[in-house]
Amino acid sequence: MKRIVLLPLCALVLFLAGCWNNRELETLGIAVAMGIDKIDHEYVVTVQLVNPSAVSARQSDTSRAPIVTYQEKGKTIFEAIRRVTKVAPRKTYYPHLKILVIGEELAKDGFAEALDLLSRDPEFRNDFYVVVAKDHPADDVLNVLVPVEKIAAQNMFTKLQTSADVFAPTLALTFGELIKDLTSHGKHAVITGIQLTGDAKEGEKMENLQTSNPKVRLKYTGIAVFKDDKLKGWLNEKESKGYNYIVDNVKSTIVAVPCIDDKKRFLSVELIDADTKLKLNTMKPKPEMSVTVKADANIAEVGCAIDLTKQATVDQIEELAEKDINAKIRSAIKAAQDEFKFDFLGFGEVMHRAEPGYWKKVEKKWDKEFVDITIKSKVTVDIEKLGKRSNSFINEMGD
Amino acid sequence: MLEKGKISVRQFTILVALYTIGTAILIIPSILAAKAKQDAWISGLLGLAIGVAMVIFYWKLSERFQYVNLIEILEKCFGKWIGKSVGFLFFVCYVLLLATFVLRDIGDFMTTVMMVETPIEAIHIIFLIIVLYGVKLGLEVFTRTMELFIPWIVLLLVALFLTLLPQIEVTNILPVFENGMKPIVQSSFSFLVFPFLEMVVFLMIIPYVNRPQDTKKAFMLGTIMGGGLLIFISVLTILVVGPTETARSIYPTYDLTKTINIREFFQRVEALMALIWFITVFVKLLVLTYVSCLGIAQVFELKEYRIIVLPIGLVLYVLSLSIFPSISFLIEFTPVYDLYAFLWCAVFPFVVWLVSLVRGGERNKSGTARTESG
Amino acid sequence: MFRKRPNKKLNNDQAQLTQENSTAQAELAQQGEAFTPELLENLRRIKEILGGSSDLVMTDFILGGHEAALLYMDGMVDKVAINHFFEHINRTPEMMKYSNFLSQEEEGTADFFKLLSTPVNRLDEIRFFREAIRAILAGNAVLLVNSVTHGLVIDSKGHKGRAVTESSTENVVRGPKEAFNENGLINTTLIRRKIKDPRLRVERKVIGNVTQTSVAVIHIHGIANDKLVKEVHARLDKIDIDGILESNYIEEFIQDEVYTPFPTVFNTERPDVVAAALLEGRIAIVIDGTPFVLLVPALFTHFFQAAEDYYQRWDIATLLRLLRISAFFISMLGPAVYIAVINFHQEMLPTPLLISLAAQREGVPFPAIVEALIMEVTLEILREAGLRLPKAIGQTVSIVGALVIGQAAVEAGIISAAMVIVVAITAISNFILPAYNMGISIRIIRFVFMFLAGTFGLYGIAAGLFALALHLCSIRSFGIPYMDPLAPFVPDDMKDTFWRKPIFRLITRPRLISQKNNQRQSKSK
Amino acid sequence: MGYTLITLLIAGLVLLIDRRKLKQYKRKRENRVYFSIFMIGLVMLLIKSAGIEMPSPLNGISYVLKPLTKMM
Repeated sequence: MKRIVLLPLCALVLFLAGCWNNRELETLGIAVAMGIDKIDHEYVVTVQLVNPSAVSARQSDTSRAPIVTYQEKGKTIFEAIRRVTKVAPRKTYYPHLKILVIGEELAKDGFAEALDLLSRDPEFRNDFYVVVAKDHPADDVLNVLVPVEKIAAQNMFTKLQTSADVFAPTLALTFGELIKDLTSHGKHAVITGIQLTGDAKEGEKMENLQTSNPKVRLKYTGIAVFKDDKLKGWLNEKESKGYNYIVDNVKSTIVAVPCIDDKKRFLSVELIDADTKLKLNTMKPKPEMSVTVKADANIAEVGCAIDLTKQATVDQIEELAEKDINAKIRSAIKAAQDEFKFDFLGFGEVMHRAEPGYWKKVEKKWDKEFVDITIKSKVTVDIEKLGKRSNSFINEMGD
Repeated sequence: MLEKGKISVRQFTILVALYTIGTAILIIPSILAAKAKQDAWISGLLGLAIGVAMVIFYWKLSERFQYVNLIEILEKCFGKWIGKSVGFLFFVCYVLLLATFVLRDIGDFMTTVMMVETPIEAIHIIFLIIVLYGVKLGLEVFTRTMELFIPWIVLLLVALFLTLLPQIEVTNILPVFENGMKPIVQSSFSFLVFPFLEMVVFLMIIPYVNRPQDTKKAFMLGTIMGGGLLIFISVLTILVVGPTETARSIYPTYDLTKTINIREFFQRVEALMALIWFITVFVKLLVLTYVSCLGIAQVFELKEYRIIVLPIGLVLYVLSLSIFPSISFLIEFTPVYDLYAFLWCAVFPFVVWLVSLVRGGERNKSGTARTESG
Repeated sequence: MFRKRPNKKLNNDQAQLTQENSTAQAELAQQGEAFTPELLENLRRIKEILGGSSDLVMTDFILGGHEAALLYMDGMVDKVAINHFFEHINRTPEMMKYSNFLSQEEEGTADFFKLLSTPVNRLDEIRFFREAIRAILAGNAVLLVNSVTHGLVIDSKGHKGRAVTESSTENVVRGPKEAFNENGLINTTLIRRKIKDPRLRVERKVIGNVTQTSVAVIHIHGIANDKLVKEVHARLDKIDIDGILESNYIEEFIQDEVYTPFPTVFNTERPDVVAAALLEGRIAIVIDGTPFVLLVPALFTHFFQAAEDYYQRWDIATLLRLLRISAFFISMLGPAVYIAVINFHQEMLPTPLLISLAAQREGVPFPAIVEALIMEVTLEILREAGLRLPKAIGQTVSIVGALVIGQAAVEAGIISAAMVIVVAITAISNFILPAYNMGISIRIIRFVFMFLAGTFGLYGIAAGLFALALHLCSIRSFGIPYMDPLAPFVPDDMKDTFWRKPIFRLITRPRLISQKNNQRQSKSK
Repeated sequence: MGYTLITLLIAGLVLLIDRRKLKQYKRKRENRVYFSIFMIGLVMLLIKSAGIEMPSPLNGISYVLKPLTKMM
């Protein structure tokens, strides 16, 4: 009988003692975005916390800001993060981190040392996006209040995802992928940049939430190129797109091509699916590599009078689109080989897989080798559908 | 006989398969990828092949002695006293030690990635209580329980595979044979030692299968199923996470499940997936604890093994807390351990085999009548 | 962890009890004596044994020139049968011929029997007081004649009972509606009406020193495993108790394992369920005085099979089975998983859900586990209250109570809305299970899991599940592993567990239960 | 201190659970083996709970086998 009494007793003891990992929901400060800057050899960490009662769908309290940011300094990231607890009302909780913003200054100095904590600590996952703040420190970016998606980080997260999916000059790069790039010898890292328009101070105010045309906005611009972990420069939109074509990151995008007869008017071709293959063509006498893009497309918009019912027209459009894409790819390759003079396009990995023996010899000095390699590019675009009209109504309008 | 229960051949297969997967599933990708990198699958297959050969050897050893258990084999080989002492050493220095490692593995895992603030003691106590309860219930009951677990493991693994399918990057396992054979062989040795040589403990369980002569196929099948699964998981990890990250990760499979993300909806399920290795680690620890209790009880000729389950659990608990100070110690110790395990699991049975060959010659002369009394 | 029940100790207690009661012993001794030739003495003795009970009726009359008396218990006999008996002796002119049947006793008695037996119900000859008392108490009438040391028992049992009505605990949409009632005889008849086979065996025994309850063990000879039948009899014979009022009295005596929350004996009030079980080779125990019939062995999967599974098409039945099994898990783990996730593994939640839950928890003063306990206990109270109250009020109380209290608690900020949802789903899932006693087991286990989850999160739940699995595999029902056919895995018997194959595919009987005569139907192409 | 208490509690619990089994085997070999293993466990547990670092058996193994490992 004694045992029957004893078992629940033990359970009770365990229960009373065991609250080690027990964290009640309302005691968590849910961190959704984090920014890292470096000022005078000290890291400055900015953490964006959600204010649940201001965000929740049912009993949302619109008078309060949906997000709060806290900032602290420290010799290491962890020290800074722990210092945040001094100012934050609740213990910050990181698994729901959506986005990590790296300040431009830190990016120029090299940010690798700052990232170890994020890959080591079990509280951090590796599926949040990483972006670089262009022309601003990271904390300015995190302080902006944005409409529609109340949580700024969620806004940035979704925006990056959609633009990467349907427009393609940006790059939705998760932390895990970034680490993979940083450790690869055959590819240098690139990170999308985020930029602030307007006055950073204005963005912190609730008014920014209450207008239909907010004065301060966040927008993604171009791609930052890193050598190892140091920011070396920015790609413009054309090069960024070219980069995405090369690394097979394009899911869907728009190619605007000039009308065949009328160079001033344009028509849009919507790429539905683009598939890129990087290949090593030959090793002798010199290594030669190639980029092959195969894309399926639809006609999305026609801004001039052309006869779409003729196969020849479509062929011409295909050719123009191919040319346009090719130009972008060339510009990206040119940027890599001539401007930056190192390989952020991943040709090194192709070489690694194709010629492991040769790779062993050049691994250490690949960037030098890369500059002299001939890279061919070939693009094929197949236009299959015209949307729900054949010729545009523009054709019928008298001149 | 200390154990009166009998298990079926099918249950034996399941036991072997789950035992192979246990704990290994958590860390094997990083062990395989550490040296062999993207060629992990080759060293995996190599390790599996040698592993199956070893398993057949263990079975032959058991067959040679008419399927009596390990202690009786040793007694027949070396005589009563030497046999018993060697057996005692084997159970204390190898099986019990292995059990402490397994227990510590689950504790370390929990306190490293899932419940950081929980004291490791609490984790160990909870796990041990259930394991000891299982050991007390006996072989028959806990093998039946294993059968209950199988569908869950299959379900979770299929879910794991399907959800990771979109993230596979085939280029991750290229190029093949980049660094030649040497690292592949080195990795496969670790792989051989880690799950396959540990099969030696089944020498204590084969006697309790209802048709021991049929266990050869079951033993091999279980090993191949378990080993195949480990290779599959390793390849999957390398395909999704990449060889370098896999090698650097302490719990690569957990990292693997962390990457599951289907349309932002089905994600963050690693805690559920952790159930797979809870189950397999549970099975492994159960078998090891059971075997050490049975072995020690037999060495001392006790009437039943159940009586010493709790004190052995106590020893296990203390040892598991003080066996090594940190993970770094463990990582450094691994090559030594490989050798140590190799001595116990490969060299030791081989010596037994040799001795039995020498003595077996005599036995044949004196006729079959003496075989039973040995 | 769970000890076998201390059978011996219980029996000792019983023996002690009877020893103390020495007067009762003396009476018992008296009951063992044979009738005397003196009618008056016999009547006096019977009256004495029955303590002059006022419901004992003694009718004096002259039979063949001798004083005779008919004894019966008022209210327990069928008056029609008694009247019939009197009419019969009055109407028989031959009666006079036998006026001196007592002179040659042996022969005479035989004739006496012949004479009386023709039109009346079954007659038994008795010699001892004990037999007379038992007969009277069972509702029969006893005929005693002066200077005859034999008595006659006239079967006149018949008291008002409930008619065969619709089942109140196991309803079906399609299927037979009749249910057992309190009369054991009718119950066995209901079963025999379904199985018209000479191999259906009904063995009666009387259990209960005081209540003298009649218990019938029913099996189909040749289908049920003989060893199992013997085992059932052996366990029933071991029972030594004063009274059996309900089948649970027997259930607790014959179950294999006492320290387990899981039922190892099945009970039902539907004859069709019993018939189906008998056809599978199981054994039924019908107890007089209760509509609930016991079925053994009862395995884990049996508690998820409803009668209607076999009266609906197989695909529907399969779907319902799966639904039931998921409901089983929800009901057992629902609040536990919720607690584990929101207290330990917040990272598992999608961000918007996490934020919404956090906003709801804002201002709730209790930790989640306490919150869950409050809600669960309230719910259990409401449920019990609903059961005990008259039907019409009962339902209102539970619904109104749940709604009003839930709503008010959320409004007052004591409980978060999500917790109300979780607890409500858990409770409803519990109702889906066809077996009420399994539902209770789950309710008990649910609380254990809640504690585990509150202490160790999902790790605690996993540990609890392992212990549960070990425990489930360790118990047996009449020697058959409880988890059969899942563990040990019998692939052929999976046809009627998680899914139900079409009936023409259910060719064999469960292997471990009926070990011979395994074929149920010929294998049609 | 609290740690030592918990240790003793665990040990007591073990004894309590095994009480019946131990009574069953009065002063036999079973009891001797039981208590020797139990004492080893208890002593180690007490040492550990007192905060004294125990030498890990692995160090011994390392010491013996390290040279061999290097050779391989």
